[in-house]
Amino acid sequence: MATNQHLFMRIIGIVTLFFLLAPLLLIVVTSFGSEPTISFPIKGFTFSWYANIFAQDTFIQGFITSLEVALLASLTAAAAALPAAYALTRKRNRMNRFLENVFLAPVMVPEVVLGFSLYSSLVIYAHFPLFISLLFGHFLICLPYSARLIIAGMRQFDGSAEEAAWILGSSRLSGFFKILVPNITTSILSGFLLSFINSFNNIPVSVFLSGPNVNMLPTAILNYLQNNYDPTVSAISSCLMLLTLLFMLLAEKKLGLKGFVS
Amino acid sequence: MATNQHLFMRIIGIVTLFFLLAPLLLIVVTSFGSEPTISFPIKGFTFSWYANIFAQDTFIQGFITSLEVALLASLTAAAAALPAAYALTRKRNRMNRFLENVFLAPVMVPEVVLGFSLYSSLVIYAHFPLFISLLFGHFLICLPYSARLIIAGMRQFDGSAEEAAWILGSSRLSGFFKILVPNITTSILSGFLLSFINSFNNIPVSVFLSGPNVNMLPTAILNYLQNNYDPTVSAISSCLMLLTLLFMLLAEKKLGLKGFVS
Amino acid sequence: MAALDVKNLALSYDGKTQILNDINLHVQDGELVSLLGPSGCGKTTTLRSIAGLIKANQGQIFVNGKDISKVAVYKRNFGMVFQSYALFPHLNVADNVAFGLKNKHVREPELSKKVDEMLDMVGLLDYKKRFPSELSGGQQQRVSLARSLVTEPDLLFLDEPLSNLDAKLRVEMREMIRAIQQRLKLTMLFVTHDQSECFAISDHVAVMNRGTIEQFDSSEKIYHEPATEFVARFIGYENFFSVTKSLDRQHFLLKEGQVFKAAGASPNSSSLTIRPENIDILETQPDADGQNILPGEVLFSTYLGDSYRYEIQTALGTVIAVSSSDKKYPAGKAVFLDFPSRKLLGLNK
Amino acid sequence: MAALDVKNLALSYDGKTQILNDINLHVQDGELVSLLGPSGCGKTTTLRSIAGLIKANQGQIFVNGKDISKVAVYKRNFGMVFQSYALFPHLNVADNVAFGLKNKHVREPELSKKVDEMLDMVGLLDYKKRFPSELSGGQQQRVSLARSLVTEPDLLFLDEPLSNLDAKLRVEMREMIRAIQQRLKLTMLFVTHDQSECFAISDHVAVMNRGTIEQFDSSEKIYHEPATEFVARFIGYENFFSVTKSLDRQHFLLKEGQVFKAAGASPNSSSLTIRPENIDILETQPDADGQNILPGEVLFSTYLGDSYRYEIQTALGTVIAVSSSDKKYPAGKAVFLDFPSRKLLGLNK
Amino acid sequence: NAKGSKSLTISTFGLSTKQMQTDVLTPFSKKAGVKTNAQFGDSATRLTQVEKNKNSGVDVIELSQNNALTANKATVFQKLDFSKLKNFKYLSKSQQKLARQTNSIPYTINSFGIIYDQSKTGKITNWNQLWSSKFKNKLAIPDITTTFGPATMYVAADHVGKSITNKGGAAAFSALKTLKPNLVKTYAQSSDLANMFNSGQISAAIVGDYAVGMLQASNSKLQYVVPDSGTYANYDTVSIVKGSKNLKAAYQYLDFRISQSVQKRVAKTTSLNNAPVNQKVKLNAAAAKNKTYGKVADRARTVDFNYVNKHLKTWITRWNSLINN
Ligand SMILES: Nc1ncnc2c1ncn2[C@@H]1O[C@H](COP(=O)(O)OP(=O)(O)OP(=O)(O)O)[C@@H](O)[C@H]1O
Ligand SMILES: Nc1ncnc2c1ncn2[C@@H]1O[C@H](COP(=O)(O)OP(=O)(O)OP(=O)(O)O)[C@@H](O)[C@H]1O
Ligand SMILES: [Mg+2]
Ligand SMILES: [Mg+2]
Repeated sequence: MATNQHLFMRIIGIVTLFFLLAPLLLIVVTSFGSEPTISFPIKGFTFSWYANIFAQDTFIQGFITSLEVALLASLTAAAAALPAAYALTRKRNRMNRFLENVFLAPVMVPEVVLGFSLYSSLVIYAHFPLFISLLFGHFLICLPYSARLIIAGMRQFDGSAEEAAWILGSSRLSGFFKILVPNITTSILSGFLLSFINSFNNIPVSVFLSGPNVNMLPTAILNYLQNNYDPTVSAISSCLMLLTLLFMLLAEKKLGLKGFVS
Repeated sequence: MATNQHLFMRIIGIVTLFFLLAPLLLIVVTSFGSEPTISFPIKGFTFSWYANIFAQDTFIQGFITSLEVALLASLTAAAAALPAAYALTRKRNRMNRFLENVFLAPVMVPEVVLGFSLYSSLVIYAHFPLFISLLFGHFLICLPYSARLIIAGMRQFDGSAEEAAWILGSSRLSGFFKILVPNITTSILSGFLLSFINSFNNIPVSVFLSGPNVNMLPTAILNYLQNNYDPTVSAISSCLMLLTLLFMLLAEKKLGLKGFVS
Repeated sequence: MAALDVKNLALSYDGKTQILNDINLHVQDGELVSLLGPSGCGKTTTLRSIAGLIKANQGQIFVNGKDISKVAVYKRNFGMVFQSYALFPHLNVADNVAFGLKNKHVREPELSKKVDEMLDMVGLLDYKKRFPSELSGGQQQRVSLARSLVTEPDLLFLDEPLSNLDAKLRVEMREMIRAIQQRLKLTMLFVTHDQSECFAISDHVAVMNRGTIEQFDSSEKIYHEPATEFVARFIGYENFFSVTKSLDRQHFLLKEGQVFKAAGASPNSSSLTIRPENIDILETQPDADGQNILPGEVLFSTYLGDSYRYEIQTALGTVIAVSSSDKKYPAGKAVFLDFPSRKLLGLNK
Repeated sequence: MAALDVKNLALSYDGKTQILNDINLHVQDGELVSLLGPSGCGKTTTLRSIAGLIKANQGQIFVNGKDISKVAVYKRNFGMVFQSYALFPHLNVADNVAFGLKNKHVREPELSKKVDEMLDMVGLLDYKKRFPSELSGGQQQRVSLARSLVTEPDLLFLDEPLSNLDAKLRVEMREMIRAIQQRLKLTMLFVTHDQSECFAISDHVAVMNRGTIEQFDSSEKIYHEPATEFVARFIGYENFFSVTKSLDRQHFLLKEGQVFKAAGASPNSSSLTIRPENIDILETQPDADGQNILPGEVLFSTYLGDSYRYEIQTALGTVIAVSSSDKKYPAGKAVFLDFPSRKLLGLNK
Repeated sequence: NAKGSKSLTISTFGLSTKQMQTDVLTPFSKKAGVKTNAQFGDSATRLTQVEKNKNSGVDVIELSQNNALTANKATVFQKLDFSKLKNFKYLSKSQQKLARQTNSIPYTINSFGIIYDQSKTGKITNWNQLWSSKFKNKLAIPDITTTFGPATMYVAADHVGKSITNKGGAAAFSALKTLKPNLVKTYAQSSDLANMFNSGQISAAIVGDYAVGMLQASNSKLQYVVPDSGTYANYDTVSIVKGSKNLKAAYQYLDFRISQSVQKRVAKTTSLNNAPVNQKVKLNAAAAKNKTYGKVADRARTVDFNYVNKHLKTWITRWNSLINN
């Protein structure tokens, strides 16, 4: 039923989308500008900023480290959030509702302070390796994202399918993985993506949890921007976008095959 | 059925919770330490760092600005995400799945670069007021969180209740607000909270979008930490935690009254 | 208040399998029409496409002569009981029922009065404050029914609205529905799989089969004169005998060689059929002319409460007969079956 | 393989309203027992608490004499058809049905063979690859049924497993269930609101009312000798006459002054009851002794397909009678009602 | 965190990581035959890390002058044996004094001046001009927490002709108060400045010389001047972290950093654009442009970071309440 109101919703959707895409487009466009400073509109056209990315060791190295950390942190966060969310949602009482909110709390602490506290307790006091501590910090900031999404997903899923699985001989654990998890993949994936991206972009937590050979991409870019503001940063952003796009298309192809409506 | 496996899940849940809470506790503890640098374990006990918070104008002012920006940005993001998510989820086709992923994309761009591009395009090129541009930047980083959660929530909600509402004389819009929205409040609230907290903590986007009267709390804390590392930052974090806790309890009391299981 | 015309409705969910195939229906103002048909034949789909919840690939729908395909669902003033209830999970029973009234701007105290009256009718007045998740299956179904009736829609679709109710309540509810329908002259489309319910309540019945309407007639006509073997089977004829040729206006030579007299069958009938409950089971051969009498042997019996159902081996194959439960014939018992000539129906499709 | 004993089961969802009240049940190995009762009386709750899906506040459950309250649900080897189907939305029909078999480590090719066989039995072999959301209501219900039967559980709970199927399919399915049950000697607890289904399939029937079992007996016993007015009403007795006193072993003085002869009623019966279909409607007063004959006037009739249902005004109040549809009496028509003495039942509760 | 004796970990600024790598670290690696690891980042953050974490693994650290002072006070640094540094003698007397005071070797010098758009402001030659009402809402100055923040306080005190060390810098604040109407922003990133010039938000700013090249590249109308009345210098220094497992290579690095060839190489604008401190290095006019070199270096006075650090905390607070409100 393409009523007017549906149209209205679509229009808001499209406007929102435009707002989202416009800055991205802007970044892509400026990455080709020939002037030595980012400017819009661009006057000339060049690929040289893309070449310059590869001259910046810290970008390449930072990208790898950031990717590693973000992947590991968001994966472990998703893995920890799943059972925790399950324990919380199976019974809906005051205690659980409260604990659920706790899952969100750590990020209410300014992340810089969190990073610094981890630095002074884990690295300095407990002599943990830096990389492990960094991972832990990112794990902590990822957890709420995964937990929230998974909790929301589990809430909405009708529990009787799980009951049916138990009766058909599935243990709690196997019912969990065979029935609940496949039905909330949207939530799990979204949680993973959100926490991945949050970790990948995060600066505050990593500020102190850095050291020799532990360079993160966003910090590297921030440093670079303090002294240069040529379009290299636009170029690297465009590359990341392209990467994301490719990844999304790939995932779409793989996951798109499953024909079910979740 | 308190089977062993359920116990196993609960244990993982509790361990996860412990990991989440330990750093928080650490911060609270260190905020009372009498030494002039954050250290753990603490040797003496003092309240003076709490007093010092109020001597730091940038903290107070930054808190207000950050709160304002985070509130406005996450509210507008939730408001924009709702119809957009709706437009996307009502039909489940390739195009919509793709667009859905686009909603996540902007944050794949290093947020520093996003902030910088907004600065050079909005503030410099288009002469937008700084505060508006800052808000827009934060809106952009909030949007994916709200959108993802709301999309996940809408996916899980059985559409037939909405159909029933239409047949009972609700327009699309009114069915949307009276049926769909109340049933996905968990998702909407979670999305709002996540984006609020993400915005409240964000540094990269605001780095360039700052100005004479625009100070953000995390930046202020970071600056402070570079010159002092006394427990004032722990103290302010503890205050924020307390505030969150109070807010949660209040919300719990208000919302807890609604006895429905969503 | 509403006459419904459905013209050449056709629909496919996936563009490949045709689910609805040229559906035509005419429901007069204030009439109750039932859709009857096997599971999966397209009843729900038909209702949903008339209501505007799914878009048909073809065809038109007229209400009072006006094509409504451009009218938004919410402006149609229809009602519906969904097969899956589709209650609002976040609203309690009273609010679920009040929902449609509020949309029609009915105000307190009338609102509460109407809701309470309706809840009373479906026996759920004490459950006003409960949420759907705290109700039993049948209670949920009644909420759904109450919710659709209370708004007194021009056109009401009921998709198996009584399937989860016990026999007594079913009768009560169907009588309530019928009474409201007749009092307010509502037009209704009713889907049910319970035939006594269907015949008790309907002015006309449409029997569906694989997305087409096989027969659309008054209840009596459908019951007594099914047009096709499909319809006959569906409404309870279980014994079918192929006719080799008709001997005269009333006598038919069967494939197996027997001759049956069928009083009302047309001469070009290709088969004869009879309901199990219309076959009389006799213990001894009657003295009469012996016409339409067949010896047989009881194979198997099932207790149905008020009757027994028998499978009986005869020269015409296995015959199903139902007889009152006053007497039970054991398996192996030799009996004689009497096929009353008035009850034997002729079919030619 | 499994005898079930339920002892003093009591349950409350909210700690206030008692939903189940001292439920006792004994189901023998290989027996099929039906739970019959009005909507909301606690049938589903009973099944769920026996299956271990909700914890009872009180009582014990024994399977083959062993208390199973400590046994995890998944180790009980039970089966269940949920009233709401509870299909796995992310699995197609075949995978839904295969789920339980896989848990029992049944391997290919046996797995596919069993699944296909079962799907064939419920008539859904062509729908193997469909997802639940792409099925009609009745098709979903059959998937749920197939899923529960295919694992051949020791104890199977069926919660209105046929409610969304048409009459013909219902009979087929219930015969299939009964056949499987008898072949494999499965123990089953069956919830239904369809009484002919209940009597056709059950060895014993438990009639529930507000969380208690009112009567637990063989089908025949329940049908012919309901113990209480509640049970009688529930299984279709609609006419109740208060007895003032019994005159002798067979004759009863009714409140309104009439004397009825009831052949089988006990002398201390406090009321007499009769099914509508057991009352004979006569157009003229019979010449016989006139015993149990009552004049009346037709108020209202309903067509039921094979019969008409009449409300008839008499000196004993409104009497409900059902008679075959061969002849229809118009409203206003004066008739005589014959209450066969053998069909009049005495109740003393 | 035991590093093999064949590697040296250097903690340094993250501004031009590529040039640092190619023009300093890699050549050093080759020359000394040790592997180098680098940590890049803010001076203050890195200081915090080495100060608090005895196991940071950092051997050599490059910091800003006042951070070096703080670090030395906190005994983070290895006490230097200057005799091991062949090139130490090529430093100026005041630089040698600074080195002895702080156990760190200054390896480059910066100073600050005024950058402005002459088409809008006319010629500027004097710090005091910034106080003119012509600049109302047209001026940006460094934030107190940045490298040249304290130096800006000095300039302010000079404006009212009083010593900064008088009454805890009261003079500077009174001067800042009169400057306030002119201020658009106190900036933390020099790239902000470029944007503000380009958007016409400002027409003049106080800026460190290291950012001038970049600013002029983005806006060819910009002029840079170091007023004749003088400027204030700020050094970047390199020190050995106490506990370094590889002292030999560390000393080698320090010496290498102030060697003539390296100082000349990194002075190029295409390199780190570091003004040399080694007095034997001679720059041509192009390379000397916008550097604290020659006459400018002669005019550069030092900031007393001992005094500054003692007062910085209260200054920041006063600064924020005065300017950022
Ligand atoms: N989750 C719940 N919370 C509170 N009350 C409930 C809940 N579930 C069911 N009830 C109540 O318990 C009673 C018994 O419910 P149950 O589902 O067992 O009935 P039932 O006999 O299966 O009925 P039906 O034939 O309608 O399915 C009902 O009155 C119902 O309202
Ligand atoms: N979303 C869908 N996608 C594909 N096929 C569908 C979908 N919904 C229903 N069908 C198919 O369309 C046919 C008609 O379905 P419909 O629900 O109209 O049947 P029905 O007559 O209501 O059956 P029942 O009595 O079992 O409810 C069925 O074969 C069903 O499998
Ligand atoms: Mg249907
Ligand atoms: Mg039930």
